[in-house]
Amino acid sequence: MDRLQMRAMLRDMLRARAFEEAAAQGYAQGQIAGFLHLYPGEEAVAVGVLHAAEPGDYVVSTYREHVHALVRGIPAQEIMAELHGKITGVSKGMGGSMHLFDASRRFLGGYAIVGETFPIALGAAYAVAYRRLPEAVICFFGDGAVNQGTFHESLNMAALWKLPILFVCENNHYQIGTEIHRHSAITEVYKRACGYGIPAEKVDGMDVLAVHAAARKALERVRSGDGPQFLELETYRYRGHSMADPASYRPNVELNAYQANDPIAAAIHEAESAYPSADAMAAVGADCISHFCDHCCQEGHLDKAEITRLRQEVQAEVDDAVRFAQQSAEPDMQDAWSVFHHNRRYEVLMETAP
Amino acid sequence: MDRLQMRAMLRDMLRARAFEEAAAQGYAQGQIAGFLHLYPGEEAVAVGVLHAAEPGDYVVSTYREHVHALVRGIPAQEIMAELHGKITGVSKGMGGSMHLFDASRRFLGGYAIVGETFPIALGAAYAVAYRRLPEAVICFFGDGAVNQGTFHESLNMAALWKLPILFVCENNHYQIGTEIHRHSAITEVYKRACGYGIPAEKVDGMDVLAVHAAARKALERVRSGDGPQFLELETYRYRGHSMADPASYRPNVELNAYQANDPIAAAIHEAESAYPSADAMAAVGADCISHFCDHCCQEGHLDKAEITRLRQEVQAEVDDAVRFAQQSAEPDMQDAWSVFHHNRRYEVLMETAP
Amino acid sequence: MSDLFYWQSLNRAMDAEMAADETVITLGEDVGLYGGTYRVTEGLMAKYGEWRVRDTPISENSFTGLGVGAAMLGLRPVVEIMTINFALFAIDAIINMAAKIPFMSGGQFPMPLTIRMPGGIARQLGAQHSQRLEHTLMNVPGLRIAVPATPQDAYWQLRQAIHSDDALIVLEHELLYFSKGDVNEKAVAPPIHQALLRRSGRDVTCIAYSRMVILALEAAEFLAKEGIEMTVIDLRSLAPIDWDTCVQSVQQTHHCLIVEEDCRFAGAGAELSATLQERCFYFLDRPIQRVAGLDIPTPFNGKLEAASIPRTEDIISAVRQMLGTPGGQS
Amino acid sequence: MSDLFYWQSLNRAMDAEMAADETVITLGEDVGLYGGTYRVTEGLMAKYGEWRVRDTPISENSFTGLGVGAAMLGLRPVVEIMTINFALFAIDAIINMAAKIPFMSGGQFPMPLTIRMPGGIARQLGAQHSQRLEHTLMNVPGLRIAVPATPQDAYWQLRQAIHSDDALIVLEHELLYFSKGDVNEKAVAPPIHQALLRRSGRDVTCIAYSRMVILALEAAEFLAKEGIEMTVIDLRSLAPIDWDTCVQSVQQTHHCLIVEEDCRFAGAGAELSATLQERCFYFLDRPIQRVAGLDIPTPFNGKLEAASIPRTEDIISAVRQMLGTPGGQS
Ligand SMILES: Cc1ncc(C[n+]2csc(CCOP(=O)(O)OP(=O)(O)O)c2C)c(N)n1
Ligand SMILES: Cc1ncc(C[n+]2csc(CCOP(=O)(O)OP(=O)(O)O)c2C)c(N)n1
Ligand SMILES: [Mg+2]
Ligand SMILES: [Mg+2]
Repeated sequence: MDRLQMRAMLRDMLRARAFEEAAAQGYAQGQIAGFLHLYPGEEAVAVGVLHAAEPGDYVVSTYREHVHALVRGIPAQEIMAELHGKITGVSKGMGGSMHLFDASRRFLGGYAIVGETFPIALGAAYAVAYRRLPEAVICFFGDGAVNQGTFHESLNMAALWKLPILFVCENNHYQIGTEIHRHSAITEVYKRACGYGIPAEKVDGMDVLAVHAAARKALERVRSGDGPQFLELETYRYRGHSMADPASYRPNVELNAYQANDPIAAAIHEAESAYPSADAMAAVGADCISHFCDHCCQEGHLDKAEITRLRQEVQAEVDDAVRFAQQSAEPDMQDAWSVFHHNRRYEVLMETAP
Repeated sequence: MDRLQMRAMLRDMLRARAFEEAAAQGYAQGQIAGFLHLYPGEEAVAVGVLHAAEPGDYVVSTYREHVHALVRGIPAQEIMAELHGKITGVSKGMGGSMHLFDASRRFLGGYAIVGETFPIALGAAYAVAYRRLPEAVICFFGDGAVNQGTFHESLNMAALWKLPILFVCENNHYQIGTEIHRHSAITEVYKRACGYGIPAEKVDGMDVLAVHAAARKALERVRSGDGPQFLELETYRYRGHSMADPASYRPNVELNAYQANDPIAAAIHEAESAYPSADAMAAVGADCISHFCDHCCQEGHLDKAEITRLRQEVQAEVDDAVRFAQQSAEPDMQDAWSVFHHNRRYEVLMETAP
Repeated sequence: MSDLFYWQSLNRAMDAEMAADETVITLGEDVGLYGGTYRVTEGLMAKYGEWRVRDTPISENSFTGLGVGAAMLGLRPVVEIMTINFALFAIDAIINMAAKIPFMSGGQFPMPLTIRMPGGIARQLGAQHSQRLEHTLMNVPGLRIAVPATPQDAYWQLRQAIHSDDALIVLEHELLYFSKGDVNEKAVAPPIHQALLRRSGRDVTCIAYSRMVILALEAAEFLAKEGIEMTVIDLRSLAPIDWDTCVQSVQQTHHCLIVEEDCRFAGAGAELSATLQERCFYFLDRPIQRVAGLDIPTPFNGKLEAASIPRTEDIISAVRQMLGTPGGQS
Repeated sequence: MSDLFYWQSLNRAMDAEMAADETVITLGEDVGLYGGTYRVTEGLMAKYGEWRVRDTPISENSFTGLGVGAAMLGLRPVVEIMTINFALFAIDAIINMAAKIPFMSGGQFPMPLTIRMPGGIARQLGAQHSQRLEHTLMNVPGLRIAVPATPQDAYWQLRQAIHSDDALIVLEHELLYFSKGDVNEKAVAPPIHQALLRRSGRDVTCIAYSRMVILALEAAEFLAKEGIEMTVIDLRSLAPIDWDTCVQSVQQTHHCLIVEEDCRFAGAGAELSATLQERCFYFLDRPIQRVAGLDIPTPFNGKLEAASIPRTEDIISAVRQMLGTPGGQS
């Protein structure tokens, strides 16, 4: 991996963090409403995977998808405007935080119903396979989503017909407040793939380089017609499930351990049972981003000054996005109706078709 | 296994075959309507498993459930009457062939929507586990049913909470006209259980003794609190999927091979691709029943004369059931309404409950 | 012009569309090798291959969702759900995905998806195999629903459905597959949502759809002998509904009877009645009446099953009663 | 008598039933350790243990079906579906299992199952999180549906639901959980399906349910200042519907307005309107009107979302229009 690529990945991780923190602020100020599911802590996953993607690949995501959208190349302005429900938003203010779509960037949407990403990815991959194109469909989902029936149904069909899908499980160990060992009989998610004969691997989702390497290899296989591949990426979200969730079900020490990217997290966790209060969510310490910063500096790819510049750059971009969103107009009911009727061509439905 | 038990199992296999052939005849004569899914060929499965069941165990089945009901102890009269839609039927003529229920025999029903048996079994097992009773729930389903989302969801919960369920897959290799290698990425169904850590085993479903031994062992584990167990029983249906199905999608040679219980069936099948017409379904040759008859005679448990007597006995029972069904009254609309309102106690719903 | 079974005309419509447009594919349980439970896809796999005619596992939710995802990439999938009863597993894909994605995406993704499914009460299939889901689907903005009653409409409307860039449900009826009728494959089709007058009469307007149209026509024939002239409107579409055709007729006859196989309580007829009383109130001589299915799970027994849905006699006596009873206090 | 939030009264009802009867259990996503998304099950796991308060995986179809199976063995499960939007995955368990098994089994298996779910439009949750499914559930014989609008009814009706041997759905409303009201835990409850007059007036009958009752009462207050006296009926139950209460009122006021949050087309109001015009036709001075949700997927933008469902002003102007317009040709 060359210097430029590393720099680009770090930059995207910083953008992601800055974007989400700005969104949280917008929510706290009442500028953004609805459910807001943030990504801090998990940046290495989206950045690692999507930097391995080609423009010809498709992306399907969940309600926790701002960062996937951002890294995929949708302008921060358009995402932020969508969060604000503005007409300049990527979904014209009709979709909102959980429903970012961008046809031109092959971003097939954020889905708010857990388990929907699987059949959408299946259908997209079916279309790709039917056309015999060397394109992959990247399907993101959480550890909680794998217990939905569609996971099973879709993995079976994907394997049966060798469809070009990279399944990416963002295993942050929680289904809202329910920890993985309380929702899944088998907690090593990648082992679920064995029931379909899909090659699967578990990778450290806090290490962006490891994620990137695994994703690149898997995507190459997918695009070359080897059928679906499965990656489990172990990660952690620093915030509550959504802005409405104080995350009081998680031990303080668990959070701190992940924030320090501490390898003994699991061990500590076993020994810990107290459920501390919300203020446990305070300032973020060392994490996947700091870790990668350090790595880049150590390897001599970047220096502290450049990282500071990067931070300033991305902050400016995000500030601009917020300004843009705030200043944009709201859609009116006429806009809503015209979006709704956009594709409804009644006249076509009169044609004879001899 | 003692002589009496062997005799009882053989007797039930013969009853099962005779019952189903009588049902087919009733259908051909227009006395029975609707979908009719018959069991000939698969008798060793129901008989082997249910002879290992205790009266305290529960049974959940599919639309192909006449034989499960019969072996479970529901009188042939009441089953046959239900197939005829009569008020004397086990479900009072309201359920029909696909919906046999018998609360007193813990027969929790036949379900016509593929995949429903799993959650029903899950709920029954949850109730048993909550009450800490040494009872098992036996859940029957086909090879096609394992691709329904509920299979996956229910197996996960069953394993997670160690519920007392014996999952029994009747693998007859077909989902109506779609052969297993065209509907499942993994055709060894028992391997699906590994995704949940459920102990699983494949057994020859044409060999009633093998089925019985495996089921007894598995049920003991289930009742003693070891959590769910999984059996895949390889078998074959001689007739079409339902009476409406000529089964023209199956090669003649495949049918014949299974009818002769021929171990080289699979090998022949690979080499065969012609799809013969409906007359391929003609007279049944040697099969799981003949096989078991021979075995009983060879071991000296029974002789030909006794088998002939058994055949006569069961034929008499089935003839009587048909007569009973034909002579029974039909329900009238008043019966339907009173069944419908049976459990609706409006007055209770006014109570205060201090 | 040819005399075809309803299933054959659907089969021809599929064939015509698949021949004309490579983006049309079809999938569902046993649609390929087996040729479809009701033969609608017969012969297509041999002709178009298995990537265009795909046999699926029993995974309704995901293969319907597959249709949604494929439609987002520009294919025009025709998903066959073997019977409407199994659509209960696919309802999230239909309601939350197919119907909402075009809107939620701000109009970026059209949804050229067709979902075909036979429904209605056939013969003694029991309560679980006798669903009618029109009410559920009608309440979902973003879906259109075609309900062909004749082989000609089956042919036209399926082709139009495949051309539609909206998610479109074609509700077939299990008892109509083996009904026969003339099909002109060259004729110009009326708009997919246009209701058609199958018979005109001055005394009462009967509005029906799918199989109930056949019964309404039988009743009209019978009533004519008594001197009662009944208009029979075949709705052909449940979403949108061609209100103008209905309103015009009711304004002329001053009497309206709605016939549906669906359960009466909150069935499709409820919407028809509610809107027509809004629009025709001052023209009506009598309240709008519904002849509908009983509010009971379908009994297996054949006689009870038949009694649980409208029969021709029920229509006849409802009309007689409507026209015969004195007008009350108004 | 105490002043409780709606969620608290549901929590008390759960606690009372669980304390009184060991067969009552509850399950759903995050009902245990987390205490329920809307706090309805708060504290119950600590008190009753995890076999009675069970956190489930995200597997709506199967854990709802689990409730069905457990009810067949005599438990009285209360299934919480986190929000009604996820019930689309569980619809087979609800419609094809819970509603039909008691009948299909010839009456052998009662179904003492309660399914609780919050629904309706909250605040900017987007189209997929803004379902209203009442129409779908109403059309299913074998289900009853309670729609409490007040903390007192929430308390009463949830307890009654748990006592019911029929499958009973309690539709809560996301925006009502933090509404407050007096709850008398000792008072005798009216029958679960009885409609209640929340206000009496001679000029017009307004029929509403769930959150729309609150808006109707606001509108009535406002209209009273203009001299228009409006009766407000809180239906409380959508299946069965207490027709007598509705009919009696409409016979007195000669005007009927139905208010629902559901989409207008084939929504719950359609059934109300259709049956009431049948029963009250000769008493009505004007057609029955519906104030209802727009037939569009719910837009995310806050203003558009608000505009897509009835507001108090919409009710007021519908009443004004109904009473003000001359009577047309009749
Ligand atoms: C079908 C469905 N059930 C429940 C929910 C509510 N819900 C939203 S997110 C979530 C947890 C999902 O956990 P996971 O898949 O691990 O993703 P994460 O939020 O951790 O990224 C739940 C239960 C939903 N949106 N859809
Ligand atoms: C949800 C659902 N989808 C489709 C069907 C139609 N159907 C009935 S039986 C069947 C095949 C089931 O195959 P399998 O599970 O192997 O059982 P078998 O009939 O071979 O015993 C199908 C597709 C159904 N009843 N339910
Ligand atoms: Mg998670
Ligand atoms: Mg099979």
